[in-house]
Amino acid sequence: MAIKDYLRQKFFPHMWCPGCGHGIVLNSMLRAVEELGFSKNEIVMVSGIGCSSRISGYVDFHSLHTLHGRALAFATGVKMSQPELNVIVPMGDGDALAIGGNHFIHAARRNIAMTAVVMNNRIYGMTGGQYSPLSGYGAIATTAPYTNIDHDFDIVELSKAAGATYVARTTTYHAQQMTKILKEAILHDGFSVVEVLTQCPTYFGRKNKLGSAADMMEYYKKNTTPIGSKAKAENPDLLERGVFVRKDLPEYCSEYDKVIETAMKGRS
Amino acid sequence: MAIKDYLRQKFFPHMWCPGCGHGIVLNSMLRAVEELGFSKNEIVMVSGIGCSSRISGYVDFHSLHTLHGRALAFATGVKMSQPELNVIVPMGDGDALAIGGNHFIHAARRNIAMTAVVMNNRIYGMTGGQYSPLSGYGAIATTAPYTNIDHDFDIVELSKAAGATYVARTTTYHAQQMTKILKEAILHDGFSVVEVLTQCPTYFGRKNKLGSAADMMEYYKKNTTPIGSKAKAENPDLLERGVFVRKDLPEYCSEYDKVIETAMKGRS
Amino acid sequence: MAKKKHQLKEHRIERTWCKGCGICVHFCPTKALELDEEEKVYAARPQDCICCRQCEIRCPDLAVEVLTEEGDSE
Amino acid sequence: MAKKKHQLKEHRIERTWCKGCGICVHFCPTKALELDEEEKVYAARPQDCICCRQCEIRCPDLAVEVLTEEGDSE
Amino acid sequence: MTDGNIKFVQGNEACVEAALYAGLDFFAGYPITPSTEVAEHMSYRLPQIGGKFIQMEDEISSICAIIGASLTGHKVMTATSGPGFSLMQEGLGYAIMAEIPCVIVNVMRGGPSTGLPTAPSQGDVYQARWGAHGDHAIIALTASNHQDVFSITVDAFNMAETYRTPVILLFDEVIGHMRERLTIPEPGEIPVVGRLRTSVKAGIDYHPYLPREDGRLPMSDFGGQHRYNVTGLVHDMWGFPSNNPSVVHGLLRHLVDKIKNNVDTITRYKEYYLEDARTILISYGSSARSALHIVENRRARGERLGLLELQTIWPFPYGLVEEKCEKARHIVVVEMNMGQVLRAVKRAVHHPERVVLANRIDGVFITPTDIKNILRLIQGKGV
Amino acid sequence: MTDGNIKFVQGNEACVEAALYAGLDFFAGYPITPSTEVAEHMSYRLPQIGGKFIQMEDEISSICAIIGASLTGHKVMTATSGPGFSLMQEGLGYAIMAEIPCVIVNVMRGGPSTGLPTAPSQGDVYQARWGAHGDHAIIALTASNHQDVFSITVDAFNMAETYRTPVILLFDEVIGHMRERLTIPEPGEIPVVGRLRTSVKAGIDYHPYLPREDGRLPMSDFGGQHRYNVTGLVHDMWGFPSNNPSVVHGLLRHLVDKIKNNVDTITRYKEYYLEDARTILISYGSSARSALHIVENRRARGERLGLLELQTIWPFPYGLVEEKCEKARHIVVVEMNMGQVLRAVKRAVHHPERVVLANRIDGVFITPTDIKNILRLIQGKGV
Amino acid sequence: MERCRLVFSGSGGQGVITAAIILAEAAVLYDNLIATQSQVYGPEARGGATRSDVIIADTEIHYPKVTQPNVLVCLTQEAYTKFYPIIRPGGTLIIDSRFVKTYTKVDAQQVQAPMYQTVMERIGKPIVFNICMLGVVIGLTQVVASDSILKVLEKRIPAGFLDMNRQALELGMELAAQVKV
Amino acid sequence: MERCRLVFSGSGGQGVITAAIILAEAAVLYDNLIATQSQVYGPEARGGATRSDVIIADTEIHYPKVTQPNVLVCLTQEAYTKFYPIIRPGGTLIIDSRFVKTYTKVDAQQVQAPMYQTVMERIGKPIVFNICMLGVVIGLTQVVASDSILKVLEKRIPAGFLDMNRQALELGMELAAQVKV
Ligand SMILES: Cc1ncc(C[n+]2csc(CCOP(=O)(O)OP(=O)(O)O)c2C)c(N)n1
Ligand SMILES: Cc1ncc(C[n+]2csc(CCOP(=O)(O)OP(=O)(O)O)c2C)c(N)n1
Ligand code: SF4
Ligand code: SF4
Ligand code: SF4
Ligand code: SF4
Ligand code: SF4
Ligand code: SF4
Ligand SMILES: [Mg+2]
Ligand SMILES: [Mg+2]
Repeated sequence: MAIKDYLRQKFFPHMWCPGCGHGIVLNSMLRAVEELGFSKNEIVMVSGIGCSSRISGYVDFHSLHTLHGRALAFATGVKMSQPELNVIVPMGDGDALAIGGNHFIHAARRNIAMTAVVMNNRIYGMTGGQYSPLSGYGAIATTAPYTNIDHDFDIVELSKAAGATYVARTTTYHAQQMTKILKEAILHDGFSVVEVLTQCPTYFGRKNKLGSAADMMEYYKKNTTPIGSKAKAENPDLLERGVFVRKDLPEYCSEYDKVIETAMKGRS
Repeated sequence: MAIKDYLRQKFFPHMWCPGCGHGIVLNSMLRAVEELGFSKNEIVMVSGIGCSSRISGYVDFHSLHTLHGRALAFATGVKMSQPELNVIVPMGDGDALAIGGNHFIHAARRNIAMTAVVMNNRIYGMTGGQYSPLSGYGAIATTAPYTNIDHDFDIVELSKAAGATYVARTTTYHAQQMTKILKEAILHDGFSVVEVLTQCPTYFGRKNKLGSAADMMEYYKKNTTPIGSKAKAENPDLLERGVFVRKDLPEYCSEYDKVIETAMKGRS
Repeated sequence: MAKKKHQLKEHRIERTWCKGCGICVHFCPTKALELDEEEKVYAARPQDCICCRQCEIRCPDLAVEVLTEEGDSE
Repeated sequence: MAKKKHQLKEHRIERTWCKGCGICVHFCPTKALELDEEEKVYAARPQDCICCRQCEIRCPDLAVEVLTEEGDSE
Repeated sequence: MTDGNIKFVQGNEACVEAALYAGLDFFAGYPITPSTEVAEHMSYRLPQIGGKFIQMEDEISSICAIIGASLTGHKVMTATSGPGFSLMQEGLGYAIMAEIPCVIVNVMRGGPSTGLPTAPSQGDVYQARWGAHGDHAIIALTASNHQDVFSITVDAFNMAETYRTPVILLFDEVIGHMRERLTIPEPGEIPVVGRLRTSVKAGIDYHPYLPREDGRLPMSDFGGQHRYNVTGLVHDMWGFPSNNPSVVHGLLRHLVDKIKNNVDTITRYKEYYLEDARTILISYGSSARSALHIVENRRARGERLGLLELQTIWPFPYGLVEEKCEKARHIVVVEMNMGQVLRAVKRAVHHPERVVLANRIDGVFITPTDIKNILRLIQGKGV
Repeated sequence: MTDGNIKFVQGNEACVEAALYAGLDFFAGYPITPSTEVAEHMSYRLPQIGGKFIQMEDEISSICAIIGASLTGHKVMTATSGPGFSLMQEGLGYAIMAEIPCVIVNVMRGGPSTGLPTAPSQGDVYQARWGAHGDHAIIALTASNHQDVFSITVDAFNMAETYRTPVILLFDEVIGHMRERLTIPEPGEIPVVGRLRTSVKAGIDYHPYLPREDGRLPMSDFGGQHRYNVTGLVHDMWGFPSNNPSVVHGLLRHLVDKIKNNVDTITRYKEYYLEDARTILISYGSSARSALHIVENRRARGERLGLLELQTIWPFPYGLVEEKCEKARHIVVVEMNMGQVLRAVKRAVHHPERVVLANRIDGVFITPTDIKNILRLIQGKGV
Repeated sequence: MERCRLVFSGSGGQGVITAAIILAEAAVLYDNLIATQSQVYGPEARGGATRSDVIIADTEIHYPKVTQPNVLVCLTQEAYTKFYPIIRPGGTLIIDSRFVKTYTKVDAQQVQAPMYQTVMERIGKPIVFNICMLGVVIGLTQVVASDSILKVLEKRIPAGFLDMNRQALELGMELAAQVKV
Repeated sequence: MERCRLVFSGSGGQGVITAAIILAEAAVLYDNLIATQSQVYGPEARGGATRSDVIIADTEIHYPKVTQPNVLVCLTQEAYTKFYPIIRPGGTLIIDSRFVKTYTKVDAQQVQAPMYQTVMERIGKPIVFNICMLGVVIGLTQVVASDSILKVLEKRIPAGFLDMNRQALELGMELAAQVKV
């Protein structure tokens, strides 16, 4: 199937700003699904609220656009009640880790098979540029006019510590890598987290004088490096990209199947 | 001052069950405060809801008994508005890491100076023995009659990943160590987490056939070891005790003072 | 997706979708693309195109598709 | 807190607070303590007490205090 | 009816058995007194029938999870009490807006706030109606004994499916914790409304939000042949966001009218000796037990006392109450709050000045004596 | 009054300036349309005066944080909209129970659920009253222009201190986002009620929950000389948990009565041409602007039309409405919901059948024409 | 039959509530009677005196709490002190002579049975103390058949422990018989 | 004065809303008039046509939205298509000749000013396009004094950029003067 066949084309052009990285995530995600050869009916896309979360409206899958921060909780209900469905959960950084932080760590802890794609633009895009838990120390935002004093989470570290069994990071510049990682993540039988650094030129870019969308992507190119690269050893400020965790651990729904087995045995 | 002078003695004997480890935490905590020589008016104890959270009612400090899971959010308001106060936040494992998980990681991320004491009895004591995010795979609870399939958080790892600048673990058996750690944690200028393994003989102990309160403490003795000990190298199943993280990073309230400085300069 | 180099057939551009962000223009290794005065992209130098599809995969508006002789973009 | 060994004066036991959990009894290194028939602790063998205060610091009900000659427990 | 069908259980367990009878196979919840036994029994019972139980990290995620599971075609429920019910309001509003069948049990305890966790109260009646933001309508049911808990719980599931809406079961601590006899009906004895699935074939445009002529909206399971959108935003008949004023108006009116226009069908109640009653007690839930105690007592003495026991609280059966109270000289609302159903009753009847309140708000289960004292007062007999 | 005191601002900013005027120095919040500008201005303004702003991880923690900060003796506020207000209900109940002065701004948007985030609506009126679990009372205020937003915001802080209670400011999208002139009063021009602190000396038994004869409860700052307990459980006069029935009864009645018994003092309203009005419009918030537009228009033509603009919504001024409407032939409630204040007005007046609704629920700001159409209808002139 | 209102009281670990449930369940499931059981919950139930109310009748029970019990069981001194005043005049007040000293005259038959002591002497397992107490109750009141109690125990208790429970129940009935004489 | 109702429309980045605010603020702060400004929010405002309403008057303004503007500014074709029907008969419709082609007759004075082109030619910075537009508006309507606009600009804009803005404003007034002739 062509990429565009996975789109709900009647809603295009989409609502995102010119140059918004969220569109590149959509682009890569559809390529991943297409390359995996999934049928549209096998996929449920569950999202929260935010610019990023609008992605679910644009794809011709089963789509569930929920409440700010709560996508993973809804998704847990979808997945657990119908484990054969593939559940993809695109999330904003605020959505995933501000209001939604608890559901994030708990989904990771349970190791329930779904793919959380954290579209990290380091800002609340939808509400107009307030700082997020990913903005980072020193950033400017509409609610941090004197620069931000909040430290940011390391999404990879947090996901690992919480128990995610697949954890990766990539950027919108590295669209090809993104597709590859998303494919792996979707196939992974457990909770997978893919952090995508993505540009919000309208708010994060403008407030922090980072130039155009393309400039912001150049930044991703220059300031990231594959995990364990020589470059990283030389320049520890570089941010690593790639797959940080990939491990096999019993998945939650299959574990519950065993509970059912035990319970039914006890009965008969 | 004698330990008992820090107590609201009229509420004794307290409501905890015979042998409940929460009382030992109270005991050690008062010793820590006493040894530090704090006056009662300098300390605010903020707690949520749970057996553990009742601790705040027993101490003759300023005490704020809040909502299930929200203690750190209330405490953030107390501390930030009045940074000279010492804020101690005793929490249940469910309180801190089930419903309250988000406030936990965000308080850690901000590095706001307060001491979260997670009284980890691996169960919801107050409501009668349901599994918590710390019960661990294979445990029995009233809501896990066929054994629990949820993996548990590693509180130390999670606190670290979220940004806590002081992280320690001890047990009710190691009451002396607990006092020492609590002293350090209270003095630490940043967000400190102290996980205390503590027995709930009534629910966790009984459901999981772990014997008496003393037996459960024996278990802590046998199954824990100081960080980096030889014993650990020989038996990786041992749980480490001690201080895992101790680092200096600007504290949130002092950081905000700088914001104020900038803002006031801009004005004058 | 194209692994080896293909022969360009056409840049299929959805003008109404293109928002003129310039990402494709910026990252095209051969500078084959440009924005017109209405800030929509067009293939200014199609002959330079090496069909690497960088424009296609990075377009946030899914507005450009690189059609090659093999027609393998579908 | 007592660092060196002291001379025992008295085990001050708050009987109404003691819930008879047996923790102090179990962990007393010299087995100086016992529960009575009402399940309250008492110093069965005070002469054996080495004033280590393990009972005091581990009592979940803050019911036992080890008073020594130096009176340094205050 | 075989012996095995008789049980001696708590109200909370009766509710669980009824949910299973109604076809529930997914439950997500978070423990809270006095509703915890619902989750506990579910965790034990569901896997026995191949259903799923999950204890979520809080109440917010619990209601979200059941909404997700409902969309895959399952019958779902969560259970909580005051503080947890407050936390569920956002999710409840979502279920209303997205028209998701689900059942939310609130076993009421003393409020406000943490209040009196283990004491009986009926203080959440108005919160059930207005706890979520924005205009909306809601169905809330209750019962006063375990057999009724059973049938009203089945009703709740049936109404959730019929109207594609969340339904609230407002029980209370006394009902939840007390044990008494329950007879599990044979399969088929109480009708069970199944999920209405669309008959639209794959490939043909399916409208998840287009009511049929009978007002019902057939669903299509996630994973099935129809892909559509579900959102808490105002949406069109395909489920896609819209702010077209006529679409907005149409949707909001539909959400309210589908319930208000069916108040008669939704109303469940019981009546005792109303025909000739001069004084009518109106009550619900556990309070109705104390009320009935007094009524039976006084009737034995020949007093013309009757009881109207409401099982449907919302939409409030104004018409029914008006009609039943037409000839009464005194109407006494018996409840454990400061007069919540009282407000509605006063709106319903012709002579609001005839309505008085017999209540308790101190955490003590209202006694027949409490009611007797009020009866003496209104009969002019003093205390 | 100097020129520097005149500003051209959004209603949200007017609210911020008023809060500062009232002595606010701590704000915690989480952005949400259409209230976000409150947080944004706060983040800019507070550090300028040495106050503190914190963006929390969500709305739940925001309300919790301000309660914590209030206890250390600061004046505090948070701001949100529909979904966030739903999430705050548990914390709001806590503030009610623990009697913590604080102000919660809800800039209403279209509901239910995510609804219409950027559209005007007044759908949260009843949620403000009943959104939290358990019996309770609440103060909720509103305003229709920025000068009034200013003074009513100061009032909100004053009432929060006077009654030791959370106060809700129910603004709406139109008021929040629109810009118009605001004159900042000179210090002292509007009275500001400070925190009432206990005069009990250190070492003497202080009762945080023992009302004085005038009903007020002096506070003591955390960190100060008096250590006491604060809890969301039912508590005694020292703040310690109690389930003694008479303590429970006393506390719950106190929480409600301290507000209900002061309805006259709490009531704020404006009236236009009511003396001889045959038709009275009753409105509030931005809707009142459209209503006033029509009234001014019709008065110019000599029609006997008047407007009662409510600024206190809860406790509802039943007495005031009854009195003002006594002689009216028609009463038209103008609001942007399905008739929430309408319900209260119908309870208030002698002839509920004379009350009609002029409303809009489709996300469009109600126009003078909408009201005109209703007026034509009730005057028998058709559409 | 006459409506029988019972209040069982004691401390947390004594199995008072379980006993109450067993009695009421036996009445409902095997004696075709109507019964309700309720109890006091709450943190205070953790430390202090627990209480469970049972009503057994052959007509509908509406109000399920007991204000004046015909039968009051007090297994601790604290429970006795708290609850003895509510006994219905002429009712039966059952106490264990090891744990409770009666220190007042009440208008009721005060039955002081050495239940704990007997159980310890004859069975040696304190865990069946509550079943022995049930034996005393049904022995004195005949409100439920002992067979019905046994049927409930069979459902609830692992086969290996059944004998011990049966023994305890019989012991209780013996004690009751002695009192009666 | 007569009540002046203006609608400014265009696309996101054109500074339409800022211009509207500046105008209204100037009226209130420096011309002692009464004014309201409002705008349409929402995700759709991100992509499509933005709109801001301004009313300027010397008496109280209650209803703050504009249904029929006297002055309508359309800076994109999309905005023109969407909004031209609402112009008050006899009103003034201002468009930029680069971006908008008028394709219909309206009962209004249609002013086609080459604002963008002139700004680019004479100043070279597209950022002051909106201020030039304001110049046209006040030039045509005299609703607010140009000095008042300048005073607002002084408050809002870093000193270094002020000149550029003043120039743009004057350019706009020039364009208006040409039209008028
Ligand atoms: C309960 C609740 N609180 C707040 C909001 C307002 N809100 C909508 S999206 C958003 C944050 C968006 O940021 P992010 O999640 O990073 O997504 P982005 O828009 O940047 O892609 C917020 C705060 C809401 N809709 N619901
Ligand atoms: C919002 C809310 N949800 C649920 C509860 C019920 N509840 C009270 S304490 C508790 C858990 C207690 O467990 P934990 O935090 O581990 O403390 P412990 O009692 O074990 O010390 C729960 C679920 C509540 N009070 N409020
Ligand atoms: S505001 Fe930022 S995140 Fe949102 S669409 Fe625009 S660029 Fe993307
Ligand atoms: S239930 Fe467990 S945690 Fe609670 S008091 Fe008893 S032993 Fe302690
Ligand atoms: S990247 Fe896409 S949207 Fe941007 S200019 Fe190129 S084609 Fe247009
Ligand atoms: S395919 Fe590659 S070379 Fe060709 S236009 Fe696109 S980016 Fe340039
Ligand atoms: S540890 Fe304390 S409570 Fe336990 S037996 Fe000893 S004195 Fe009593
Ligand atoms: S002080 Fe030490 S030795 Fe003495 S009784 Fe206590 S535990 Fe035993
Ligand atoms: Mg973001
Ligand atoms: Mg616990």
